[in-house]
Amino acid sequence: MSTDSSPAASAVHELILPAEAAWLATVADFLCSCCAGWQIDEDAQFEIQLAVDEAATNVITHAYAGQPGRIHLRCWVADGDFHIELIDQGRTFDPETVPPPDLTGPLDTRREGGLGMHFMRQMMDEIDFVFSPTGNRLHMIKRGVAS
Amino acid sequence: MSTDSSPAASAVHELILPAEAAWLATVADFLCSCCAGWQIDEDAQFEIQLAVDEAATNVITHAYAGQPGRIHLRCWVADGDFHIELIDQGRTFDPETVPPPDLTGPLDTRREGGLGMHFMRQMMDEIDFVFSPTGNRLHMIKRGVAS
Amino acid sequence: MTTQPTVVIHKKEMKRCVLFTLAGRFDSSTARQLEEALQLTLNAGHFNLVLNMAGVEYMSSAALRVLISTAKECRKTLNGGDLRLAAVSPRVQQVLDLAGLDTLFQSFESEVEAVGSF
Amino acid sequence: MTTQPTVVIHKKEMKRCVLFTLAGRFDSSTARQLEEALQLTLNAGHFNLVLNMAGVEYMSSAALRVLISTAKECRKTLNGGDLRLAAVSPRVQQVLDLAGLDTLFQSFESEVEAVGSF
Ligand SMILES: Nc1ncnc2c1ncn2[C@@H]1O[C@H](COP(=O)(O)OP(=O)(O)O)[C@@H](O)[C@H]1O
Ligand SMILES: Nc1ncnc2c1ncn2[C@@H]1O[C@H](COP(=O)(O)OP(=O)(O)O)[C@@H](O)[C@H]1O
Repeated sequence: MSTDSSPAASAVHELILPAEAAWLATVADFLCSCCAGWQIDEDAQFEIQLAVDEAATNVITHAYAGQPGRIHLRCWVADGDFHIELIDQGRTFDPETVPPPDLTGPLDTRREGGLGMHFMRQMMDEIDFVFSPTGNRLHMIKRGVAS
Repeated sequence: MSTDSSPAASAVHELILPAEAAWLATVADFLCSCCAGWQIDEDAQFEIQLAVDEAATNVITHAYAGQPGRIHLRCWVADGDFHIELIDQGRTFDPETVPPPDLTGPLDTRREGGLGMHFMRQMMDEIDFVFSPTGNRLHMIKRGVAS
Repeated sequence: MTTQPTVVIHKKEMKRCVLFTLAGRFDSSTARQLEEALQLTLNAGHFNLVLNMAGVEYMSSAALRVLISTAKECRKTLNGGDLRLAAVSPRVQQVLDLAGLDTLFQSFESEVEAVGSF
Repeated sequence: MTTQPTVVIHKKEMKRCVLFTLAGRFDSSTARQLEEALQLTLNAGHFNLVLNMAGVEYMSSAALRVLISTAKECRKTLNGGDLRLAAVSPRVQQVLDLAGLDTLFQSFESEVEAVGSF
Protein backbone atom coordinates (compact mmCIF):
# COMPACT_ATOMS: atom_id res chain seq x y z
CA MET A 1 0.00 0.00 0.00
CA SER A 2 1.10 3.61 -0.14
CA THR A 3 4.15 4.48 1.90
CA ASP A 4 3.36 8.15 2.24
CA SER A 5 3.51 7.98 6.01
CA SER A 6 7.21 7.05 6.00
CA PRO A 7 9.52 9.98 6.75
CA ALA A 8 11.29 9.72 3.38
CA ALA A 9 8.01 9.83 1.45
CA SER A 10 6.62 12.84 -0.40
CA ALA A 11 3.04 14.02 -0.43
CA VAL A 12 0.69 11.95 -2.57
CA HIS A 13 -0.66 13.70 -5.66
CA GLU A 14 -3.98 12.43 -6.90
CA LEU A 15 -6.10 12.83 -9.98
CA ILE A 16 -9.54 11.32 -10.57
CA LEU A 17 -10.88 11.44 -14.10
CA PRO A 18 -13.35 9.77 -16.43
CA ALA A 19 -12.04 6.61 -18.07
CA GLU A 20 -11.98 8.13 -21.55
CA ALA A 21 -9.06 8.36 -23.94
CA ALA A 22 -9.55 12.12 -24.37
CA TRP A 23 -8.27 12.55 -20.79
CA LEU A 24 -4.91 10.85 -21.40
CA ALA A 25 -3.30 14.19 -22.24
CA THR A 26 -4.43 15.56 -18.85
CA VAL A 27 -2.87 12.54 -17.17
CA ALA A 28 0.37 13.30 -19.02
CA ASP A 29 0.29 16.94 -17.86
CA PHE A 30 -0.35 15.86 -14.29
CA LEU A 31 2.55 13.38 -14.36
CA CYS A 32 4.78 15.98 -15.90
CA SER A 33 4.07 18.47 -13.08
CA CYS A 34 4.58 15.78 -10.45
CA CYS A 35 7.86 14.60 -11.97
CA ALA A 36 9.22 18.11 -12.38
CA GLY A 37 8.50 18.78 -8.71
CA TRP A 38 10.50 15.72 -7.76
CA GLN A 39 13.43 16.55 -10.08
CA ILE A 40 12.84 13.40 -12.12
CA ASP A 41 14.88 13.70 -15.33
CA GLU A 42 13.28 13.84 -18.76
CA ASP A 43 14.23 10.30 -19.81
CA ALA A 44 12.66 8.79 -16.70
CA GLN A 45 9.62 11.10 -17.12
CA PHE A 46 9.11 9.80 -20.63
CA GLU A 47 9.34 6.19 -19.46
CA ILE A 48 6.89 6.81 -16.61
CA GLN A 49 4.52 8.56 -18.97
CA LEU A 50 4.63 5.66 -21.42
CA ALA A 51 3.93 3.05 -18.71
CA VAL A 52 1.08 5.06 -17.16
CA ASP A 53 -0.43 5.87 -20.54
CA GLU A 54 -0.46 2.17 -21.49
CA ALA A 55 -1.91 1.22 -18.11
CA ALA A 56 -4.63 3.87 -18.30
CA THR A 57 -5.42 2.87 -21.88
CA ASN A 58 -5.89 -0.73 -20.74
CA VAL A 59 -8.26 0.40 -17.98
CA ILE A 60 -10.30 2.35 -20.52
CA THR A 61 -10.23 -0.32 -23.23
CA HIS A 62 -10.30 -3.58 -21.28
CA ALA A 63 -11.34 -3.00 -17.64
CA TYR A 64 -14.24 -0.69 -18.53
CA ALA A 65 -14.44 -1.86 -22.16
CA GLY A 66 -16.11 1.35 -23.30
CA GLN A 67 -18.49 1.54 -20.32
CA PRO A 68 -18.40 4.77 -18.30
CA GLY A 69 -16.10 4.68 -15.28
CA ARG A 70 -13.36 6.52 -13.43
CA ILE A 71 -9.62 6.20 -13.11
CA HIS A 72 -8.02 7.23 -9.86
CA LEU A 73 -4.30 8.01 -10.02
CA ARG A 74 -2.10 8.41 -6.96
CA CYS A 75 1.60 9.07 -7.17
CA TRP A 76 4.34 9.78 -4.70
CA VAL A 77 8.04 9.42 -4.10
CA ALA A 78 9.66 7.42 -1.31
CA ASP A 79 13.38 6.79 -0.79
CA GLY A 80 14.17 8.05 -4.27
CA ASP A 81 11.66 5.72 -5.94
CA PHE A 82 8.65 6.90 -7.95
CA HIS A 83 5.39 5.12 -7.12
CA ILE A 84 2.11 5.26 -8.94
CA GLU A 85 -1.20 3.55 -8.34
CA LEU A 86 -4.04 3.30 -10.84
CA ILE A 87 -7.35 2.32 -9.32
CA ASP A 88 -10.46 1.35 -11.29
CA GLN A 89 -13.78 -0.37 -10.74
CA GLY A 90 -13.85 -2.25 -14.02
CA ARG A 91 -13.51 -5.95 -14.72
CA THR A 92 -10.57 -7.98 -13.43
CA PHE A 93 -8.17 -10.15 -15.43
CA ASP A 94 -5.22 -12.42 -14.87
CA PRO A 95 -2.01 -10.62 -15.86
CA GLU A 96 -0.13 -13.95 -15.79
CA THR A 97 -2.10 -15.17 -18.79
CA VAL A 98 -1.07 -12.27 -20.99
CA PRO A 99 1.46 -13.76 -23.45
CA PRO A 100 4.68 -11.86 -24.17
CA PRO A 101 4.54 -10.16 -27.57
CA ASP A 102 6.51 -11.39 -30.57
CA LEU A 103 9.35 -8.90 -30.96
CA THR A 104 11.36 -10.64 -33.66
CA GLY A 105 9.14 -12.07 -36.41
CA PRO A 106 8.53 -10.42 -39.79
CA LEU A 107 5.88 -7.74 -40.03
CA ASP A 108 3.16 -9.92 -41.53
CA THR A 109 3.19 -12.24 -38.50
CA ARG A 110 3.11 -9.42 -35.93
CA ARG A 111 -0.08 -8.87 -33.95
CA GLU A 112 -1.57 -5.41 -34.00
CA GLY A 113 -1.54 -4.69 -30.29
CA GLY A 114 -0.50 -6.80 -27.35
CA LEU A 115 2.38 -4.41 -26.60
CA GLY A 116 0.95 -2.43 -23.69
CA MET A 117 1.82 -4.78 -20.82
CA HIS A 118 5.26 -5.34 -22.34
CA PHE A 119 5.89 -1.58 -22.38
CA MET A 120 4.75 -1.26 -18.76
CA ARG A 121 7.09 -4.09 -17.68
CA GLN A 122 10.02 -2.63 -19.61
CA MET A 123 9.55 0.93 -18.39
CA MET A 124 8.96 0.22 -14.71
CA ASP A 125 10.98 -1.78 -12.18
CA GLU A 126 8.01 -3.29 -10.43
CA ILE A 127 4.40 -3.94 -11.43
CA ASP A 128 1.82 -5.33 -9.09
CA PHE A 129 -1.89 -5.91 -9.70
CA VAL A 130 -4.25 -6.29 -6.73
CA PHE A 131 -7.92 -7.04 -7.43
CA SER A 132 -10.31 -6.53 -4.52
CA PRO A 133 -13.98 -5.68 -3.99
CA THR A 134 -13.05 -2.00 -3.57
CA GLY A 135 -11.47 -1.95 -7.01
CA ASN A 136 -8.55 -3.03 -9.13
CA ARG A 137 -5.28 -1.52 -8.09
CA LEU A 138 -2.13 -1.45 -10.20
CA HIS A 139 0.98 -0.34 -8.33
CA MET A 140 4.07 0.48 -10.41
CA ILE A 141 7.48 1.54 -9.11
CA LYS A 142 10.38 3.13 -10.93
CA ARG A 143 13.45 3.00 -8.73
CA GLY A 144 16.11 5.60 -8.05
CA VAL A 145 14.70 8.37 -10.24
CA ALA A 146 13.73 10.99 -7.66
CA SER A 147 16.06 13.13 -5.64
CA MET B 1 -23.05 19.07 -1.22
CA SER B 2 -22.11 17.66 -4.58
CA THR B 3 -24.95 17.02 -6.97
CA ASP B 4 -23.07 14.50 -9.06
CA SER B 5 -25.69 11.84 -8.48
CA SER B 6 -28.37 13.83 -10.29
CA PRO B 7 -29.01 12.63 -13.83
CA ALA B 8 -28.02 15.95 -15.40
CA ALA B 9 -24.64 15.96 -13.62
CA SER B 10 -21.30 15.11 -15.18
CA ALA B 11 -18.56 12.98 -13.65
CA VAL B 12 -16.60 14.69 -10.89
CA HIS B 13 -12.96 15.43 -11.73
CA GLU B 14 -10.66 15.61 -8.75
CA LEU B 15 -7.12 16.74 -8.08
CA ILE B 16 -5.26 16.53 -4.78
CA LEU B 17 -2.05 18.48 -4.50
CA PRO B 18 0.31 20.04 -1.98
CA ALA B 19 -0.75 23.49 -0.78
CA GLU B 20 2.18 25.25 -2.45
CA ALA B 21 2.07 28.11 -4.92
CA ALA B 22 4.26 26.21 -7.40
CA TRP B 23 1.29 23.90 -8.05
CA LEU B 24 -1.09 26.67 -9.15
CA ALA B 25 -0.10 26.18 -12.78
CA THR B 26 -1.07 22.50 -12.52
CA VAL B 27 -4.43 23.55 -11.11
CA ALA B 28 -4.87 25.86 -14.09
CA ASP B 29 -4.04 23.03 -16.53
CA PHE B 30 -6.48 20.74 -14.79
CA LEU B 31 -9.28 23.33 -14.92
CA CYS B 32 -8.50 24.01 -18.53
CA SER B 33 -8.88 20.33 -19.45
CA CYS B 34 -12.10 20.05 -17.45
CA CYS B 35 -13.60 23.18 -19.00
CA ALA B 36 -12.66 22.17 -22.52
CA GLY B 37 -14.36 18.82 -21.99
CA TRP B 38 -17.54 20.60 -20.96
CA GLN B 39 -17.46 23.08 -23.86
CA ILE B 40 -17.08 26.02 -21.48
CA ASP B 41 -16.07 29.07 -23.51
CA GLU B 42 -12.74 30.85 -23.07
CA ASP B 43 -14.13 33.89 -21.27
CA ALA B 44 -15.88 31.75 -18.66
CA GLN B 45 -12.76 29.56 -18.39
CA PHE B 46 -10.67 32.59 -17.61
CA GLU B 47 -13.11 33.76 -14.95
CA ILE B 48 -13.25 30.31 -13.35
CA GLN B 49 -9.49 30.10 -13.41
CA LEU B 50 -9.15 33.48 -11.72
CA ALA B 51 -11.62 32.60 -8.95
CA VAL B 52 -10.06 29.19 -8.28
CA ASP B 53 -6.54 30.59 -8.37
CA GLU B 54 -7.47 33.24 -5.78
CA ALA B 55 -9.24 30.67 -3.62
CA ALA B 56 -6.31 28.25 -3.77
CA THR B 57 -3.87 31.06 -3.04
CA ASN B 58 -5.88 31.95 0.08
CA VAL B 59 -5.79 28.34 1.25
CA ILE B 60 -2.01 28.29 0.79
CA THR B 61 -1.39 31.72 2.30
CA HIS B 62 -4.03 31.99 5.01
CA ALA B 63 -5.56 28.59 5.82
CA TYR B 64 -2.21 26.78 5.94
CA ALA B 65 -0.16 30.00 6.40
CA GLY B 66 2.99 28.40 4.99
CA GLN B 67 2.55 25.11 6.87
CA PRO B 68 2.50 21.95 4.77
CA GLY B 69 -0.94 20.76 3.75
CA ARG B 70 -3.06 19.56 0.84
CA ILE B 71 -5.71 21.09 -1.37
CA HIS B 72 -8.42 18.84 -2.71
CA LEU B 73 -10.26 20.11 -5.79
CA ARG B 74 -13.48 18.59 -7.09
CA CYS B 75 -15.32 19.97 -10.08
CA TRP B 76 -18.33 18.93 -12.05
CA VAL B 77 -21.14 20.25 -14.17
CA ALA B 78 -24.85 19.96 -13.39
CA ASP B 79 -27.73 21.48 -15.33
CA GLY B 80 -25.37 23.69 -17.30
CA ASP B 81 -23.72 25.11 -14.17
CA PHE B 82 -20.05 24.67 -13.33
CA HIS B 83 -19.36 23.64 -9.74
CA ILE B 84 -16.08 23.50 -7.91
CA GLU B 85 -15.18 22.57 -4.35
CA LEU B 86 -11.88 23.35 -2.64
CA ILE B 87 -11.28 21.35 0.51
CA ASP B 88 -8.48 21.99 3.00
CA GLN B 89 -7.55 21.10 6.57
CA GLY B 90 -6.11 24.48 7.51
CA ARG B 91 -7.44 27.11 9.86
CA THR B 92 -10.96 28.49 9.57
CA PHE B 93 -12.03 32.12 9.25
CA ASP B 94 -15.18 34.18 9.03
CA PRO B 95 -15.72 35.31 5.42
CA GLU B 96 -18.35 37.83 6.63
CA THR B 97 -15.66 39.84 8.39
CA VAL B 98 -13.60 40.34 5.22
CA PRO B 99 -14.18 44.00 4.28
CA PRO B 100 -14.85 44.88 0.63
CA PRO B 101 -11.79 46.38 -1.02
CA ASP B 102 -11.51 50.09 -1.88
CA LEU B 103 -11.91 50.23 -5.65
CA THR B 104 -12.11 53.98 -6.12
CA GLY B 105 -9.52 55.81 -4.00
CA PRO B 106 -6.21 57.16 -5.30
CA LEU B 107 -3.28 54.79 -5.52
CA ASP B 108 -1.55 55.88 -2.32
CA THR B 109 -4.57 54.95 -0.21
CA ARG B 110 -5.02 51.53 -1.85
CA ARG B 111 -4.16 48.44 0.18
CA GLU B 112 -1.74 46.00 -1.36
CA GLY B 113 -3.90 42.91 -1.35
CA GLY B 114 -7.40 42.32 -0.08
CA LEU B 115 -8.64 41.70 -3.63
CA GLY B 116 -8.83 37.90 -3.69
CA MET B 117 -12.28 37.43 -2.13
CA HIS B 118 -13.61 40.30 -4.25
CA PHE B 119 -12.37 38.58 -7.43
CA MET B 120 -13.95 35.28 -6.36
CA ARG B 121 -17.31 37.00 -5.68
CA GLN B 122 -17.20 38.86 -9.00
CA MET B 123 -16.20 35.87 -11.12
CA MET B 124 -18.58 33.31 -9.65
CA ASP B 125 -22.35 33.37 -9.16
CA GLU B 126 -22.36 31.64 -5.81
CA ILE B 127 -19.75 31.21 -3.08
CA ASP B 128 -20.31 29.14 -0.01
CA PHE B 129 -17.89 28.31 2.82
CA VAL B 130 -18.58 25.36 5.12
CA PHE B 131 -16.20 24.72 8.00
CA SER B 132 -16.44 21.31 9.64
CA PRO B 133 -14.20 18.93 11.58
CA THR B 134 -13.48 17.05 8.35
CA GLY B 135 -12.14 20.17 6.72
CA ASN B 136 -12.96 23.54 5.24
CA ARG B 137 -15.02 23.37 2.11
CA LEU B 138 -15.50 26.20 -0.35
CA HIS B 139 -18.18 25.57 -2.97
CA MET B 140 -18.34 27.95 -5.94
CA ILE B 141 -20.84 27.90 -8.81
CA LYS B 142 -20.73 29.60 -12.18
CA ARG B 143 -24.13 29.36 -13.80
CA GLY B 144 -25.08 28.59 -17.37
CA VAL B 145 -21.61 28.12 -18.77
CA ALA B 146 -21.61 24.43 -19.65
CA SER B 147 -23.45 22.76 -22.46
CA MET C 1 -2.01 25.57 -20.86
CA THR C 2 -3.60 22.38 -22.07
CA THR C 3 -6.82 22.44 -23.96
CA GLN C 4 -7.92 19.30 -25.73
CA PRO C 5 -5.32 16.79 -26.85
CA THR C 6 -4.12 17.90 -30.24
CA VAL C 7 -2.09 16.41 -32.98
CA VAL C 8 -1.36 17.74 -36.40
CA ILE C 9 -1.59 15.41 -39.39
CA HIS C 10 -0.65 17.07 -42.62
CA LYS C 11 -1.01 15.18 -45.88
CA LYS C 12 0.64 15.94 -49.20
CA GLU C 13 0.24 13.86 -52.36
CA MET C 14 3.52 13.54 -54.24
CA LYS C 15 4.16 11.93 -57.61
CA ARG C 16 5.17 8.49 -56.32
CA CYS C 17 3.99 8.56 -52.71
CA VAL C 18 1.87 10.34 -50.13
CA LEU C 19 3.77 12.28 -47.46
CA PHE C 20 2.30 12.73 -43.98
CA THR C 21 3.83 15.21 -41.57
CA LEU C 22 2.92 14.34 -37.99
CA ALA C 23 3.23 16.45 -34.88
CA GLY C 24 2.16 16.22 -31.26
CA ARG C 25 1.25 13.50 -28.86
CA PHE C 26 0.01 10.20 -30.28
CA ASP C 27 -1.72 8.29 -27.50
CA SER C 28 -4.68 5.93 -27.79
CA SER C 29 -6.98 8.91 -28.26
CA THR C 30 -5.11 10.67 -31.02
CA ALA C 31 -3.82 7.49 -32.68
CA ARG C 32 -7.37 7.08 -33.90
CA GLN C 33 -7.08 10.31 -35.90
CA LEU C 34 -3.92 8.97 -37.51
CA GLU C 35 -5.67 5.71 -38.31
CA GLU C 36 -8.51 7.54 -40.05
CA ALA C 37 -6.16 9.71 -42.10
CA LEU C 38 -4.13 6.70 -43.23
CA GLN C 39 -7.20 4.59 -43.92
CA LEU C 40 -8.66 7.27 -46.18
CA THR C 41 -5.43 7.26 -48.16
CA LEU C 42 -5.40 3.47 -48.49
CA ASN C 43 -9.05 3.58 -49.58
CA ALA C 44 -8.05 6.04 -52.28
CA GLY C 45 -5.60 3.48 -53.63
CA HIS C 46 -2.34 5.01 -52.39
CA PHE C 47 0.00 2.42 -50.88
CA ASN C 48 3.35 4.24 -50.91
CA LEU C 49 3.38 6.25 -47.71
CA VAL C 50 6.00 8.34 -45.92
CA LEU C 51 5.48 9.55 -42.35
CA ASN C 52 7.67 12.46 -41.30
CA MET C 53 7.91 11.88 -37.56
CA ALA C 54 10.08 14.91 -36.67
CA GLY C 55 7.29 16.62 -34.74
CA VAL C 56 6.10 13.58 -32.81
CA GLU C 57 6.77 14.26 -29.13
CA TYR C 58 5.24 11.10 -27.85
CA MET C 59 3.95 7.82 -29.21
CA SER C 60 2.36 4.91 -27.34
CA SER C 61 1.68 1.35 -28.44
CA ALA C 62 -1.68 2.52 -29.80
CA ALA C 63 0.17 4.48 -32.50
CA LEU C 64 2.39 1.47 -33.25
CA ARG C 65 -0.72 -0.61 -33.78
CA VAL C 66 -1.76 1.85 -36.48
CA LEU C 67 1.68 1.81 -38.12
CA ILE C 68 1.77 -1.98 -38.13
CA SER C 69 -1.70 -2.47 -39.60
CA THR C 70 -1.16 0.24 -42.23
CA ALA C 71 2.24 -1.14 -43.26
CA LYS C 72 0.74 -4.63 -43.60
CA GLU C 73 -1.99 -3.32 -45.88
CA CYS C 74 0.50 -1.41 -48.01
CA ARG C 75 2.80 -4.39 -48.46
CA LYS C 76 0.13 -6.87 -49.38
CA THR C 77 -0.90 -4.94 -52.50
CA LEU C 78 0.05 -6.38 -55.89
CA ASN C 79 2.62 -3.70 -56.70
CA GLY C 80 4.16 -3.91 -53.24
CA GLY C 81 3.58 -0.62 -51.48
CA ASP C 82 5.25 0.35 -48.24
CA LEU C 83 5.03 2.65 -45.23
CA ARG C 84 8.38 4.33 -44.55
CA LEU C 85 9.48 6.65 -41.77
CA ALA C 86 11.54 9.84 -41.84
CA ALA C 87 13.22 11.98 -39.19
CA VAL C 88 12.51 9.64 -36.30
CA SER C 89 13.48 11.29 -33.00
CA PRO C 90 15.35 9.40 -30.25
CA ARG C 91 12.09 9.18 -28.22
CA VAL C 92 10.12 7.63 -31.06
CA GLN C 93 13.06 5.35 -31.89
CA GLN C 94 13.02 4.14 -28.27
CA VAL C 95 9.36 3.15 -28.64
CA LEU C 96 10.01 1.38 -31.98
CA ASP C 97 12.96 -0.48 -30.42
CA LEU C 98 10.88 -1.55 -27.42
CA ALA C 99 8.39 -3.12 -29.78
CA GLY C 100 11.10 -4.79 -31.86
CA LEU C 101 9.94 -2.78 -34.87
CA ASP C 102 13.20 -0.96 -35.53
CA THR C 103 14.26 -3.32 -38.32
CA LEU C 104 10.79 -3.77 -39.79
CA PHE C 105 10.22 -0.22 -40.97
CA GLN C 106 12.53 1.43 -43.45
CA SER C 107 13.56 4.65 -41.78
CA PHE C 108 15.35 7.63 -43.36
CA GLU C 109 17.14 10.56 -41.79
CA SER C 110 15.26 13.11 -43.86
CA GLU C 111 11.92 13.48 -45.54
CA VAL C 112 13.61 13.94 -48.94
CA GLU C 113 15.44 10.63 -48.69
CA ALA C 114 12.26 8.81 -47.67
CA VAL C 115 10.24 10.33 -50.51
CA GLY C 116 13.11 9.69 -52.91
CA SER C 117 13.20 6.03 -51.93
CA PHE C 118 9.97 5.29 -53.80
CA MET D 1 3.08 19.61 -21.69
CA THR D 2 3.51 21.58 -18.52
CA THR D 3 6.75 21.51 -16.67
CA GLN D 4 7.24 24.04 -13.89
CA PRO D 5 5.32 27.30 -13.99
CA THR D 6 7.31 29.69 -16.11
CA VAL D 7 7.24 33.36 -16.78
CA VAL D 8 9.66 35.46 -18.74
CA ILE D 9 10.76 38.79 -17.34
CA HIS D 10 13.05 40.66 -19.67
CA LYS D 11 14.64 43.92 -18.51
CA LYS D 12 16.17 46.64 -20.66
CA GLU D 13 17.59 49.90 -19.34
CA MET D 14 16.70 52.82 -21.57
CA LYS D 15 17.88 56.41 -21.31
CA ARG D 16 14.92 57.72 -19.29
CA CYS D 17 13.27 54.56 -18.03
CA VAL D 18 13.61 50.84 -17.54
CA LEU D 19 11.50 48.64 -19.82
CA PHE D 20 10.27 45.23 -18.66
CA THR D 21 8.81 42.78 -21.14
CA LEU D 22 6.63 40.25 -19.37
CA ALA D 23 5.27 36.96 -20.63
CA GLY D 24 3.42 34.00 -19.21
CA ARG D 25 1.20 33.31 -16.27
CA PHE D 26 1.49 35.59 -13.26
CA ASP D 27 -0.09 33.85 -10.29
CA SER D 28 0.91 34.07 -6.63
CA SER D 29 3.91 31.85 -7.33
CA THR D 30 5.35 33.71 -10.28
CA ALA D 31 4.30 37.18 -9.07
CA ARG D 32 7.12 36.78 -6.57
CA GLN D 33 9.64 36.65 -9.42
CA LEU D 34 8.21 39.87 -10.80
CA GLU D 35 8.41 41.47 -7.37
CA GLU D 36 12.09 40.57 -7.06
CA ALA D 37 12.94 41.89 -10.52
CA LEU D 38 11.16 45.20 -9.85
CA GLN D 39 12.59 45.54 -6.36
CA LEU D 40 16.15 45.14 -7.67
CA THR D 41 15.47 47.96 -10.10
CA LEU D 42 14.05 50.24 -7.41
CA ASN D 43 17.06 49.43 -5.22
CA ALA D 44 19.31 50.50 -8.09
CA GLY D 45 17.61 53.90 -8.05
CA HIS D 46 15.44 53.55 -11.16
CA PHE D 47 11.88 54.81 -10.63
CA ASN D 48 10.63 55.28 -14.19
CA LEU D 49 9.34 51.88 -15.20
CA VAL D 50 7.43 50.56 -18.21
CA LEU D 51 5.90 47.10 -18.23
CA ASN D 52 5.10 45.69 -21.65
CA MET D 53 2.20 43.35 -20.84
CA ALA D 54 1.60 42.00 -24.36
CA GLY D 55 2.75 38.49 -23.46
CA VAL D 56 0.90 38.21 -20.16
CA GLU D 57 -1.68 35.43 -20.57
CA TYR D 58 -2.94 35.53 -17.04
CA MET D 59 -2.64 37.76 -13.98
CA SER D 60 -4.13 37.24 -10.53
CA SER D 61 -4.52 39.67 -7.64
CA ALA D 62 -1.05 38.62 -6.44
CA ALA D 63 0.42 40.33 -9.50
CA LEU D 64 -1.71 43.44 -8.92
CA ARG D 65 -0.34 43.61 -5.40
CA VAL D 66 3.16 43.84 -6.89
CA LEU D 67 2.11 46.51 -9.41
CA ILE D 68 0.44 48.59 -6.69
CA SER D 69 3.35 48.45 -4.24
CA THR D 70 5.91 49.18 -6.95
CA ALA D 71 3.93 52.09 -8.37
CA LYS D 72 3.57 53.58 -4.89
CA GLU D 73 7.32 53.40 -4.35
CA CYS D 74 8.03 54.98 -7.74
CA ARG D 75 5.65 57.88 -7.18
CA LYS D 76 6.83 58.78 -3.69
CA THR D 77 10.36 59.56 -4.90
CA LEU D 78 11.41 63.23 -4.99
CA ASN D 79 11.51 63.46 -8.79
CA GLY D 80 8.19 61.69 -9.14
CA GLY D 81 8.79 58.40 -10.88
CA ASP D 82 6.03 56.21 -12.23
CA LEU D 83 5.13 52.70 -13.31
CA ARG D 84 3.37 52.69 -16.68
CA LEU D 85 1.82 49.90 -18.69
CA ALA D 86 1.97 49.11 -22.40
CA ALA D 87 0.09 46.73 -24.71
CA VAL D 88 -2.41 45.58 -22.09
CA SER D 89 -4.47 42.66 -23.45
CA PRO D 90 -8.26 42.45 -22.90
CA ARG D 91 -7.71 39.71 -20.27
CA VAL D 92 -5.28 41.79 -18.25
CA GLN D 93 -7.49 44.85 -18.68
CA GLN D 94 -10.39 42.85 -17.22
CA VAL D 95 -8.33 42.11 -14.11
CA LEU D 96 -7.27 45.75 -13.75
CA ASP D 97 -10.90 46.85 -14.14
CA LEU D 98 -12.08 44.35 -11.51
CA ALA D 99 -9.65 45.87 -9.05
CA GLY D 100 -10.65 49.44 -9.96
CA LEU D 101 -7.09 50.07 -11.08
CA ASP D 102 -7.86 50.96 -14.69
CA THR D 103 -7.66 54.70 -14.11
CA LEU D 104 -4.76 54.56 -11.66
CA PHE D 105 -2.11 53.29 -14.05
CA GLN D 106 -1.15 55.18 -17.17
CA SER D 107 -1.54 52.69 -19.96
CA PHE D 108 -0.31 53.00 -23.57
CA GLU D 109 -1.18 51.04 -26.67
CA SER D 110 2.43 50.39 -27.59
CA GLU D 111 5.75 50.03 -25.87
CA VAL D 112 7.18 52.98 -27.82
CA GLU D 113 4.48 55.34 -26.60
CA ALA D 114 4.96 54.23 -22.99
CA VAL D 115 8.74 54.63 -23.17
CA GLY D 116 8.33 57.95 -24.97
CA SER D 117 6.03 59.25 -22.21
CA PHE D 118 8.96 59.64 -19.79
N1 LIG E 1 -6.60 -3.26 -16.93
C1 LIG E 1 -7.00 -4.37 -17.60
N2 LIG E 1 -8.22 -4.89 -17.37
C2 LIG E 1 -8.63 -6.00 -18.02
N3 LIG E 1 -7.88 -6.65 -18.94
C3 LIG E 1 -6.66 -6.18 -19.22
C4 LIG E 1 -6.15 -5.01 -18.57
N4 LIG E 1 -4.92 -4.79 -19.04
C5 LIG E 1 -4.66 -5.76 -19.93
N5 LIG E 1 -5.69 -6.60 -20.06
C6 LIG E 1 -5.75 -7.82 -20.92
O1 LIG E 1 -4.43 -8.14 -21.33
C7 LIG E 1 -4.31 -8.12 -22.75
C8 LIG E 1 -2.94 -7.58 -23.17
O2 LIG E 1 -2.86 -6.19 -22.89
P1 LIG E 1 -1.78 -5.28 -23.62
O3 LIG E 1 -0.45 -5.96 -23.54
O4 LIG E 1 -1.82 -3.93 -23.02
O5 LIG E 1 -2.19 -5.25 -25.15
P2 LIG E 1 -3.53 -4.75 -25.84
O6 LIG E 1 -4.19 -3.80 -24.90
O7 LIG E 1 -3.06 -4.08 -27.08
O8 LIG E 1 -4.33 -5.99 -26.12
C9 LIG E 1 -5.48 -7.30 -23.23
O9 LIG E 1 -5.86 -7.66 -24.53
C10 LIG E 1 -6.55 -7.61 -22.19
O10 LIG E 1 -7.19 -8.83 -22.50
N1 LIG F 1 -9.06 30.22 2.99
C1 LIG F 1 -8.84 31.15 3.95
N2 LIG F 1 -8.47 30.74 5.19
C2 LIG F 1 -8.25 31.64 6.15
N3 LIG F 1 -8.37 32.97 5.99
C3 LIG F 1 -8.74 33.45 4.79
C4 LIG F 1 -8.99 32.56 3.71
N4 LIG F 1 -9.36 33.31 2.65
C5 LIG F 1 -9.33 34.57 3.04
N5 LIG F 1 -8.96 34.69 4.35
C6 LIG F 1 -8.88 35.95 5.13
O1 LIG F 1 -9.55 36.97 4.42
C7 LIG F 1 -8.69 38.05 4.10
C8 LIG F 1 -9.01 38.64 2.75
O2 LIG F 1 -8.66 37.73 1.71
P1 LIG F 1 -8.46 38.25 0.23
O3 LIG F 1 -9.60 39.10 -0.14
O4 LIG F 1 -8.24 37.08 -0.63
O5 LIG F 1 -7.18 39.18 0.25
P2 LIG F 1 -5.67 38.85 0.68
O6 LIG F 1 -5.48 37.38 0.57
O7 LIG F 1 -4.86 39.61 -0.31
O8 LIG F 1 -5.53 39.37 2.08
C9 LIG F 1 -7.30 37.49 4.22
O9 LIG F 1 -6.35 38.46 4.55
C10 LIG F 1 -7.46 36.43 5.31
O10 LIG F 1 -7.36 37.03 6.56
